[in-house]
Amino acid sequence: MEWAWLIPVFSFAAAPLIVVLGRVLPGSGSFLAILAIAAGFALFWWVFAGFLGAGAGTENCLVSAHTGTLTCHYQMAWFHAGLAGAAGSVALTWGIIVDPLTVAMLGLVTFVALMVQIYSLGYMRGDSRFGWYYAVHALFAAAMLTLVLADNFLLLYVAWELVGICSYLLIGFWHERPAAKEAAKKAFIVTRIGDVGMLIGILLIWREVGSFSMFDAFEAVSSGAMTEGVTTVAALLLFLGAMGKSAQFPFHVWLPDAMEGPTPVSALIHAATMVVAGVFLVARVYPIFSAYDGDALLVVAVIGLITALMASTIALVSVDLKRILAYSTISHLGLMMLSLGAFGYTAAIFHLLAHGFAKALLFLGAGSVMHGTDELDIRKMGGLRKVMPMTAFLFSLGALSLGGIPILSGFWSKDEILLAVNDHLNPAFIILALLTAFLSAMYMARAMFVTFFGNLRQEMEHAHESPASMIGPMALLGVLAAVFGFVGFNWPGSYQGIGSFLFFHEAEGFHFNWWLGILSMILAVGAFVLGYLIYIKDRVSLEGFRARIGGLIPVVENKYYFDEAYQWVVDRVVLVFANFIGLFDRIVINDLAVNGPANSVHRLGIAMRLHVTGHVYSYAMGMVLGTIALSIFWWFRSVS
Amino acid sequence: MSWILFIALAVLTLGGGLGVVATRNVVHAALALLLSLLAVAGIYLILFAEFLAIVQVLIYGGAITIVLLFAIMLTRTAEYPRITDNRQWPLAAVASVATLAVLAGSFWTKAAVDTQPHNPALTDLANSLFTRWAIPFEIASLVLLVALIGAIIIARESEEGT
Amino acid sequence: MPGLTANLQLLTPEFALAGLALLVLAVDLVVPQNRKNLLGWLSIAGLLGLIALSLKMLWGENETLYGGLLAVDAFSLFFKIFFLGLGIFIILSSMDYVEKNLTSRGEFYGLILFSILGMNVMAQSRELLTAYISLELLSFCLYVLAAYARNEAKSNEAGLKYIIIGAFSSAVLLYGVSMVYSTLGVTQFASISAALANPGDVSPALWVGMALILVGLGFKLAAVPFHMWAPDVYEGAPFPVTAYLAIGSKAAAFALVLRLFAEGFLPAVDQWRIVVAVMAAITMLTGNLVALAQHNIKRLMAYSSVGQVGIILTGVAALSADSILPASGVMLYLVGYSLTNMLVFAGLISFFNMTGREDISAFRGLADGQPFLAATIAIGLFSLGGMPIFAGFTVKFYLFTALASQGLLWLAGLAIFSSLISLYYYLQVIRQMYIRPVEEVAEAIAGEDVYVPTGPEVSTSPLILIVQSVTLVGVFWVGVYPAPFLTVIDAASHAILPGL
Amino acid sequence: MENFDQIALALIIFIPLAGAIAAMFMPADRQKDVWYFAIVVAGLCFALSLYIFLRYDYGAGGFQFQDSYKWLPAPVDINLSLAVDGISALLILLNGIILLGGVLISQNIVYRPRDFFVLLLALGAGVFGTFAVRDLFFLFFFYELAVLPMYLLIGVWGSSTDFRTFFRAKEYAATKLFLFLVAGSVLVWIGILAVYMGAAESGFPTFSMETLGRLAEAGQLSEEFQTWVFPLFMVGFGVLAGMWPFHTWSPDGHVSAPTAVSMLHAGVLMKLGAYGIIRVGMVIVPEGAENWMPVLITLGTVNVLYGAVSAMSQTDLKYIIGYSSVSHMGYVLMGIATLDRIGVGGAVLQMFSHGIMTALMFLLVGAIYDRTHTRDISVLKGLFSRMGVTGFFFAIAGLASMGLPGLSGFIAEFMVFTGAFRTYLPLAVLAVIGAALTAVYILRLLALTFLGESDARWEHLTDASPVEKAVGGAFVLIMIFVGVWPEPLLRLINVSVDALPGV
Amino acid sequence: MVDLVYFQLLSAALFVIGMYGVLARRSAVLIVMSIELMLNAVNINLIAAASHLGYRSVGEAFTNFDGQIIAIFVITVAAAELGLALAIILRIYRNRGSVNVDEVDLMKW
Repeated sequence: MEWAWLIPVFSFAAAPLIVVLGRVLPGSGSFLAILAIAAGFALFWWVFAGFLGAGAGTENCLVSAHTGTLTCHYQMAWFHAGLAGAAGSVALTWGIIVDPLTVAMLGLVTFVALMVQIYSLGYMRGDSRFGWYYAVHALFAAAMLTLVLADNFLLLYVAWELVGICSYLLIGFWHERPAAKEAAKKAFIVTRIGDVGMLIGILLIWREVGSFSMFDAFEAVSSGAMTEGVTTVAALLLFLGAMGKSAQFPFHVWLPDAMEGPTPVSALIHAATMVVAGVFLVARVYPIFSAYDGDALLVVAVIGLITALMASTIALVSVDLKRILAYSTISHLGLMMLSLGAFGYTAAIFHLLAHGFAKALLFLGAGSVMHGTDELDIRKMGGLRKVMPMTAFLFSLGALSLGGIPILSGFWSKDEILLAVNDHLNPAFIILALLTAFLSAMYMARAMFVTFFGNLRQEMEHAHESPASMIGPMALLGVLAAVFGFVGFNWPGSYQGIGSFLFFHEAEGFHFNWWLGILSMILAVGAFVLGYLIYIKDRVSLEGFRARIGGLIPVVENKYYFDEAYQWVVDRVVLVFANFIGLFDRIVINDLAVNGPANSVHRLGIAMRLHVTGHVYSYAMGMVLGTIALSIFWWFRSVS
Repeated sequence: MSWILFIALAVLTLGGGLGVVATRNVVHAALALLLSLLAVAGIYLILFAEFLAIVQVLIYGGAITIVLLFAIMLTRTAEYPRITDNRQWPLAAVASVATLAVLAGSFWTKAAVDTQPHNPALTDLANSLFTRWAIPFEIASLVLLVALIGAIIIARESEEGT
Repeated sequence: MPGLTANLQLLTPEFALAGLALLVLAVDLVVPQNRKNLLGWLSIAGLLGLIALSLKMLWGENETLYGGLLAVDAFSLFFKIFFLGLGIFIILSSMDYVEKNLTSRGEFYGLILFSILGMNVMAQSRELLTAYISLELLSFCLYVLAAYARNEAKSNEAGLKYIIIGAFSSAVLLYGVSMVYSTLGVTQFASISAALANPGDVSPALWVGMALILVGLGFKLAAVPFHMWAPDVYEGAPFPVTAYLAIGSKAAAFALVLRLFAEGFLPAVDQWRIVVAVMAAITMLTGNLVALAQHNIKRLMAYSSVGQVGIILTGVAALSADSILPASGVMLYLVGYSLTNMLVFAGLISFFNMTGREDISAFRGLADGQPFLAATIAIGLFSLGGMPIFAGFTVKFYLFTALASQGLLWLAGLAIFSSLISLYYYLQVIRQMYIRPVEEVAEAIAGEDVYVPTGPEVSTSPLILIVQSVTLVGVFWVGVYPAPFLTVIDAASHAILPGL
Repeated sequence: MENFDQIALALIIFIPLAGAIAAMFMPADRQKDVWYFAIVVAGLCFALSLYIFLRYDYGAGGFQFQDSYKWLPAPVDINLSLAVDGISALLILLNGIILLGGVLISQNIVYRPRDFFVLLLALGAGVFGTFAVRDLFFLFFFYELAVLPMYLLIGVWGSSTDFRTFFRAKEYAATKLFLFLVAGSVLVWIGILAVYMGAAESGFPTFSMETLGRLAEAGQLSEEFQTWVFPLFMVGFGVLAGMWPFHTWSPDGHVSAPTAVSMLHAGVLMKLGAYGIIRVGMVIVPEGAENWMPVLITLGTVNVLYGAVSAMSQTDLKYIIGYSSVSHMGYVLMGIATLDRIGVGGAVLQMFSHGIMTALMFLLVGAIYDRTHTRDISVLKGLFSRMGVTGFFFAIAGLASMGLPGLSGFIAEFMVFTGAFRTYLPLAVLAVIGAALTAVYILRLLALTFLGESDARWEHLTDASPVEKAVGGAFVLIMIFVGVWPEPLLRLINVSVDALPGV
Repeated sequence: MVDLVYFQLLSAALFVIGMYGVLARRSAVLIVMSIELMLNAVNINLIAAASHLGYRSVGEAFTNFDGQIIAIFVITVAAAELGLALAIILRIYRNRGSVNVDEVDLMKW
């Protein structure tokens, strides 16, 4: 288990090797990345097994007082800020935590990354920057794994930024396309805004605690060394970072645009791993969020709910397959936040995992579609199941799972969230949450039916099924999307459900609220049936509905004008201000404040030269006046 | 007695001086200068500095005035009448009065009173000049030499190649 | 009078110098027109001999001659060597110029030698009349030298302005001397000092007299407001004479000022410090500000030297009875300033010999055509601006340290600030020489458009090269390791400040 | 070895100086020979600087490699005392690296190459000297010596820039830079004299920084005195550090300077200012420093924000980097002003980090300019496809500049923030926000210049030359090394920062 | 007896008159004459002081008449100065046909 740190190191090592040796290695060195992550995946199992076998007595492990779970902690000196041992200095460490949350995330990340990288072998074949793609992929995997392992805020932040930059690089992978270039920039800058908040939060905690260790921070919170106000502010600042990475309202705008990157990237980074980092962060520092009755958590819940609702409505009207999935991702991330906000720690992580597998599958499916058809506009698709049956099957599986069709994993995890919301929050939340669940089933149904069912269009007949290197990973993910939900149950015997493994403070068994379960089931199934009727059979017409809410449709189709608003701020405020400062620097500071005095001195010189008139008697006059002044001055100086 | 003499000579001295700076005719100015210089020689006599008085008459009254008159004649032009005073003369007058005030004031503030004029013997003077003041004396002679050479270099007609 | 002529042999260098000058004038009569350079070489040989003689005879002497008229001490020895050396440099750098541009070439060297004699005696004199008469010897030589190019209107004008203002100022100076004499009855510095020991009893006439003496010296120094002749005379005078005026006459005046203030006026330092300080401040600001607006290199150097004089005057203002720092600072500054100015002027003279031009824009592109010449001028100007590794920096630092040690920080600040201003116009010259538009650089690289002097000479003459090389080494030496100079200078300071 | 340690500092000043003098006597037209010679000299300097850096015993701390030469006897009593602490050792290393880099990439100087290298080496000597001396006179001497060559280097070998709205002649930039820096040194000089005066009043007229430091420690310099002297140092050195509102020489100067000079200038020279504030301001007038730090940190914060916002509106590559230097030097000033051991340490690390980073950027801009003859980012497009390595290096430098973890800038900025959070919370928050602004202009620059479809005009472009690749690659490696494992640098910094009074 | 101070006042007055001449006249010859007046003022002062102060010598073995000696030097120098100045004036007159200092302003500023 103490070797868990090796998991990211494999990939860290792979990245520069690919960059440097890419040109001489077969396959541009892609196998290095895959080997690295495969080794990581293998090691994950070993770590997992070790962790299951460990107990409070194991060296470096203890049952944390702050989370209630078994936590193993390993660290190594990194650098000293300030002289070691002197007051006010701090030693930074490379440190890892192995606890259930980390283990779960390790599994998710290594597995999905492995799948996606294998998939990419087929998808990215022939790209001119194939090696670079894998290098960044490897770097991303490494950073993401570091992120989930980090035991201190600084290391976490380091990894946090690194995944951000990898995201930037991969979104802008095809930077020749202006859209990709812009999307990459936007993604980075928007998330960066959140990161600033997070960094401020981290530094605020440091100011209070004098350490970057999460454990010290938890200790300070629980001991009351960090007062309620500071704790809440710090939590909210950290949440800003989480909002940026997890594309929460109002920072969600970057994620749909991020679909300009290669689709496997979307699957890995913008569906399964990086975007859930925000959720992970909140879960990781849950002791801070939940302290003092969780004032901060209410904000988390509200933001999560708004995000979930808003994104699901946009997903309903979007016509780009990947964008539908992107908004779906935003919506589900909102749900996870909502769950965390509702003290549904276990549910949130459970959903995180389930959603991760399913959404990765969906994206890979979309990638497969794109690979086969070079098209992403669902209006131009239909009946693709006839030409790409495996893709259709697997995509549908994922869609149904995320839509919440019972016994597929999405159903169980979503149900847990609804339960937590029902138990801990105002009834208004549960109603809106159920609405979101319905909408999410609805847009999944739309995406699935419109794309794969119905009549195959003429222009799509040439489409072909993807190669095995793509289908294989999808199939594996499909299996998980289908059955992963079962890990949530109490199985007869010693296994008490995922709640016994992943929990905050107290282990929870598997609950199932029958009325809620049935209600959500009805909503999900109903949504799919409705979708079938609308999009395939044309039995139900939306015209009437559209007419009634007519005014809202363009608003939703335009994504609530967020992009426009931001663009306005950038163009009219930021750039105008920047230009103003630029001009100010040149005109006021340079021309007036610097050249001005210089020119004045010069002009003074030109004016003063006039005193040398060229007439000898005026020279004499100067001397006489000087003489008088000097005599009087000297004389009176001697008197006083 | 000495007061009467003093006042008379002072009037002549200053009158001559004013003549130099005020007259429009340059030859008159030279004559006024001569008057003033001779009156100064008289002053020296009141002070019992006979040797100096003689020197004054010989050098100033003789040599210098003659040189000046030569110069005036050599440079005699029609312009003399119109180049008397320049534009800054009012300011010059003010400055001069101010200077006078400063100088006179400084003399007057702590004036030595009841002092008796005294005359050194000419031999003492000569003795001192050629022993104690030998070096300045020799340098003064070099000054004269330099002035001589300079005047020649500058004033002589240019012959190309010399 | 016993003892008056006892140590007359201590004045051998002066007598020898006068003899040398007369010899040169005499030999001039027999030397053919085209060989007048021989006189220059004769003068140089004589001066070298005199340096050796002075060092041998006078090292370590500390005597007063003629009842307090002349001093033979480390101070006068220091300046003696200084002036003799300067004479060599001036003669070396003027020989080509004289041959080309002047008539009456033989007398030129004679006059230079006489003026050196004047300067030497100025540095030695301990009495007002001796000081005055030697000052006149120097001045007369300079009047003649300034007007030497007698067929050039500018030179005539320079001579006229110089002699009128010079005579006027010497009248003022003499009136000051007469006031001092009429108050105290003596003119020895030491007696003035004794009388000032009790400043309360002193008649105002003495103060005014001292002020008038300062006016006369201020004229010699070209301190504001007695400086206005300087730019005109510098511009009109033949080029080597300009150099001589900028260096020699200033240094000599400062030698006199230093001794007069240190040996004569020092007890009343509290009375005049502020006066001199204000004069210094006005001088350096005026000089440097007006220099900004100049287009003629000689006028620029004139105003620059006015500015430099202001800075040196700060050292005089800081003279103190309990520290030799200010006096040493002034002397070190004079050394650095003279070496640097000599370096610059040697370059400028050489440039003038090549092109016959003295407007600053004529220097355009010089660095490409005459790299060494441009480099020496640039180094000199940077040094004048007070940049390090060159003499200018070190001597300024030393002088300002002296100011700070006397609590005159404000004056030091002002001086530093005015050096900043001066840097600007020095840069303008350097810019003309070095900086060319990008397109021209491209042409220069391509081998086209290389600067070619338009005048008769195309390269620096060996004579000036000697001056440049020696002063260049000196500029670096003072800039990097002034300690040997300071040993001598400190001894000189001790000579005029015997209480330390 | 002991003996060699003694003269190591003297050597590192003397070698480039002697090199400069020797180069003067080389034939003017043998461009390659001069270049090789300069490489040898710079290489020696680099080796020495590395030696000093590695030999510095961080366990012992304090001033090492001590050596002293009599220069002037009493009463002024100036000695050329040499010694380095960790901060100086680090900055000497920085100068060694950048000097070598700058010389290496100057192979295409064909106009008066000899003079160029003479001046460049003299500049290097000045910088080495400033970092190595322990006497105010020599500190100032070398400080000015480092400034002196800049005028000619920029004026003669620089380039004028014609913008659509205004024109910047190189002589304007050179003159402004030079006069500005000398104006700053005017204040420093007055400050030095004031300190001398103050020390003289306490009976110890000296320029020895060690003695002065002890005097300050013993309370011999009154607080009132220190309070009016410190701003002289703060503003005087601050000018060279690009402190707002005295920064305006810096972008113009960078823009006009030839590549190697930009590198040295932004990379090392601006650090002299910050170093001066630490070494002179904080040590000799510590109480004054304490009283003035709120002002300094405010100005530093303004620097950060103002530089970043100004950079956003620029269209010239070098102007962007120039303003980014202004912004980054703001962190240095802030770090110093925290008077916190982490903050000051961060400031020193930032000096190193920014030095390498900005030198790399200027190197790359120079490479681009050499090939395209423009630096206008609205004209340059899609260079990445033609100049992959250049773009890659530029991206790394840009990322370092925006404080991306894993690169040196992050650790430094992070430490500055850490220190500032403890002392000046609101300003620290503003500075963190300023760090985000960096991302805006860097990404804008990268997007416009490197990304996107390649312009047909740039078809013929070649990628970085082997030398440029080597130097750039080395700089990149240094940035990554420091970003990942800063401890080798920090342990020198920590021990020396700890010894500063007031921290 | 006339006290020393009255001679001093006389000399001051003459000095100032000469000074006015230098300041106000335009002819170079007249300016030179004015300077001669100033030098005479100096001499009056010196000789008056020498005569009156003869008995008050400061620590000297012999009677103090240095003033007279100085005056001799002054007269010498004055004569030399006059000669040289007039030579220059003549030269200018020859080259330019004028002795008006107003017109001798080729160089200014």
